[in-house]
Amino acid sequence: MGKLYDLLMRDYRLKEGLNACINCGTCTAVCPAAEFYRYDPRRIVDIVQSKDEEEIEKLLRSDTIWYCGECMSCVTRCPRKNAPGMIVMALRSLSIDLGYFIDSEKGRQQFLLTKDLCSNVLNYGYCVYPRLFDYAGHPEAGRVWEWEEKHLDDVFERLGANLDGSGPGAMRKIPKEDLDELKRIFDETGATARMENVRKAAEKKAAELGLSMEEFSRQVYSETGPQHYNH
Amino acid sequence: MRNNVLIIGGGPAGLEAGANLQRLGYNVLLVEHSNTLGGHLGKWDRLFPGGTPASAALDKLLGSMDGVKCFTDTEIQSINRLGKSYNVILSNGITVLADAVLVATGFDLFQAEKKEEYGYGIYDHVITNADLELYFKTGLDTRINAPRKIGFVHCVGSRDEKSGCRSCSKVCCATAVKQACEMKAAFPDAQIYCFYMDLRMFGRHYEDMYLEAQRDYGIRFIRGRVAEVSENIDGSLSVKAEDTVSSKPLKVSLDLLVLMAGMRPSVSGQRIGSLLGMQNEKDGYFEVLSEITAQQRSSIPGIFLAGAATGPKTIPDTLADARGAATQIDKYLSDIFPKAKDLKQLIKTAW
Amino acid sequence: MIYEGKQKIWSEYQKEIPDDHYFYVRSCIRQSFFPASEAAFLDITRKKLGKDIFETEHHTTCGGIAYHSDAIPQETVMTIIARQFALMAKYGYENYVCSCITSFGLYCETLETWREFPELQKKIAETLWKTCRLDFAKPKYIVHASDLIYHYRNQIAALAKHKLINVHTGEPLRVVEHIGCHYSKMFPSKGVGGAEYPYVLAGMVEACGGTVVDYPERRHCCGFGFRQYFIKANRGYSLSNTYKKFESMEPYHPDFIVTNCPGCPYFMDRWQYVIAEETGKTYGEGSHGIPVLTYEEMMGLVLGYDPWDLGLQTHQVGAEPLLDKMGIQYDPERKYLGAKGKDIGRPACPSCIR
Amino acid sequence: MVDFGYGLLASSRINLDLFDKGKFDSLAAEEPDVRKCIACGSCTAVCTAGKFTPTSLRAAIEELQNGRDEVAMNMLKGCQLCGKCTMVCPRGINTRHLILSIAKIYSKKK
Repeated sequence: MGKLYDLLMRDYRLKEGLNACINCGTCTAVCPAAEFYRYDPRRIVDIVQSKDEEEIEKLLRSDTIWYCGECMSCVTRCPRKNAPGMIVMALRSLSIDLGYFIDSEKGRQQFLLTKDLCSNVLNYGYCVYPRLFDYAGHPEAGRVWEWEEKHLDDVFERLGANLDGSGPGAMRKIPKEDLDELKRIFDETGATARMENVRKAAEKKAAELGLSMEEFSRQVYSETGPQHYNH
Repeated sequence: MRNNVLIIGGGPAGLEAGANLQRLGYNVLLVEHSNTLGGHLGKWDRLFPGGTPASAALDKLLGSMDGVKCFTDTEIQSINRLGKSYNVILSNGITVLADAVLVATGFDLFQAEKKEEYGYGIYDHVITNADLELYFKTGLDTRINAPRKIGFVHCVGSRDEKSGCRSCSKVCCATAVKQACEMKAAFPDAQIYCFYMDLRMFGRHYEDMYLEAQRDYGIRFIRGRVAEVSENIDGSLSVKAEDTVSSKPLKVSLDLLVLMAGMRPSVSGQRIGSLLGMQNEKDGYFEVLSEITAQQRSSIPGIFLAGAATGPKTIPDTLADARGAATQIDKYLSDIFPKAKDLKQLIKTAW
Repeated sequence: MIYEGKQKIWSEYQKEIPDDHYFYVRSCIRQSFFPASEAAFLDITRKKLGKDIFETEHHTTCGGIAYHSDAIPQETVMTIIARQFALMAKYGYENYVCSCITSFGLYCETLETWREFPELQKKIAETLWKTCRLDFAKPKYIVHASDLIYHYRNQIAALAKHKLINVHTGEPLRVVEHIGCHYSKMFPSKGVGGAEYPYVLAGMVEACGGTVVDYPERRHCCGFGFRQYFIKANRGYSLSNTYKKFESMEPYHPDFIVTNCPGCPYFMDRWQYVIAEETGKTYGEGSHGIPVLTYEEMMGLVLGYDPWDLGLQTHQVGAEPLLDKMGIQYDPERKYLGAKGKDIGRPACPSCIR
Repeated sequence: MVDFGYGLLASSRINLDLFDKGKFDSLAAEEPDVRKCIACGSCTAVCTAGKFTPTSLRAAIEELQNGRDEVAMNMLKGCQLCGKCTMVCPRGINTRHLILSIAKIYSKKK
């Protein structure tokens, strides 16, 4: 048994999510990603269960594992009680831990996701924080958000929220001692280490590409190559 | 004195075993819980691979039953070991002393509504293999309305751990191919699809049937399990699967979807099993003494098994199994209840 | 379609939902985009129904969005979850109600993983103590906030000021119910009605006089996809999946869409706007879109809350056609006011959708 | 109009409703054996061109029936008509002949 497969099998999501796959394709049939990307979750499960080290490594370095939206629609369908979406999550974790994620365009997006979401959690105690959700970066949030963003305090107050206030309520300020606990959890369970690894790998990659971190971030955030699609 | 043999179940296995045991000179009593003999065979129209009418096969079985006492609408109320035999009380008040018992309780069709995502019992044009056979027999089913696009879904309730059945039901692939051809013959303009995972064309002439389905009937075989069915606004069905050969998700609108409901251990058989204290395997079918050499024997002396009570079987498999059971019972009875002439022989040898 | 067939399935998936005494946990997305919905939930359960729904300022995100964007490891999210559960126990509760569907799915998944791998649970309990000095605990019951509203749907309907009935025609309103994927797709038995024909929203709609529209892509994901939305380069995925749903529901002419996941209403609302801007296509009557409501907004309207107090002005697709059908009086002048009647201007009008 | 920087993606889902039955029937009239394919993959396994270009008769036959004629034709573009596939086909399909007929019926210039 090869090394990558062994590493994968340490992940509880694989222990729970991989029984022998019979390649029936029910996962792919309902997969939101399979219709728009060059993506076939069935193939991913099949490659993992093949224990083919070379193929698994290719997968870990590829765009393929980053197409899934983790909606888990596949989980309902599998007649063998597999969880393809969970298997993808395990592959992603390993790809990040080994630094392979930086080799693919979609994998590199991990840099921004890790940076932004982790800092939201650590600084505010929320994954999403409305003051950082800007209309400029999210034009689809609509004209209504363009307006709301400018009047966030007024709108939130009218809607009975407690934006950055003390005590309970929607979007309250989460006390410092609780944020400290989140930080300690991050340190203890590998999230802080992951943030560091991802950042370093991104900096190295940006340097390789001759880009500043701002340029690298912009590229990762907005650019998408034609290779992901079927047409 | 002739030995009594009790057969539980009046389907093909029970009928064939009954006729053979009668010919071997035993007193045979057959008990059937429903009101007719023939089991699922009586509800079927034609049989694969050759299209033999099911009624002809059933008539042949029934025609050989001369002398076999049959009680329909009759349940086993209790069954207890009494010496070498079994004391059996029937729901019609009759008590029988049976020297051997054959359990031929068959199978139940998987309840297709349990496969919720296929919408049987919810969508207007989703039927099962059994519904389609009934339609072939009667020409009546309001769900079948001049369909131009028809789909067959293999492995419904088979090879599916979520519906509690890991194993293959053996007959569905061939049934689907047979029914697909029959539908094409009935509706020549229809485009017909079979959604399969593996086509298990294991029997003699089955592969020929498959070839004919492709070549002569233009049936399209798509390798991918149907994942989801929904109903369109016009009442047609929208079916999703992956075409695993193309590695792409696939969608098709159909006017009729036929679910190949598989075999499950029969509920009435389970009841008999618990009366007898007989072991089931994990799949719910009865355990046999040896899968290879003693398929028709249970682990309880004097209790024999035949047909789909020990797992999915085709009709010819079932009939062969029933004949095997008759031979096994004959052997058992002559060993345990030596007859007069045997006794003479025994004395001769002993003295 | 045979309604009785669905009823049979619904009867098979009835989860146990305790009547009272819940520890309440908010949702990152619902707070950010639909804060009034959470306020309405608390108002309905506490004031209208008189239930004990406890909230502490010390609870945080469950980390689910970061986890499903693969930004944090499984152990991290499990420990954050353990911390939330521990807070529940610390405040003397054993019933846990969460506002978020991602959280709900993750709680179910985590409890299942702990059950299957007790050594992992032990490790998480130790980490929890080490990092937060909290005692490990597990809830007796976990429900989603929509489960609780479903549980009390008939009581709420009895208090209704408006029905989900078109006051002009007397016909029931045609409602698309959209269930968040993580509600029951992973664990069908954890959701009211299961995964195929969930009843949690349908039950509310029916109790309030509406009728549910079943369209082919009903079960399809809204397309959020976590990273597929957060990163601009991937947003085509998210947009295209919502588009697929709207194309599929279009022939049924739904009056509105109701959702139980916090993300779905945002996407199904905003992607209608983007589709309109990019292609000119709208799915409602005239140049209107189809209003997308949270279940709290729907029940709030039914109970007679002011639509602007419910935050319907923060949706891009205007709810006015629906309000008109329901016979709800509203003051267009008050729509975009801030608190205490403060004038804070109004959003620019989109070019293609109202 | 707002420039969002992205748009709707083209669906690559197979839609069997788009299958051109008439065209396939005319192929089958000329080449009845096309219906005999069991998608075993023997042809693709031995394909000389397939090692260098995405050539697969099995996939092409499948795609013709999936209403994706263009994808199918691309799968045959690299074919050298070497005939190895004919030797291995378990259903005895004259694959070379079939490929020529496909090219005749489905090629755009006519």
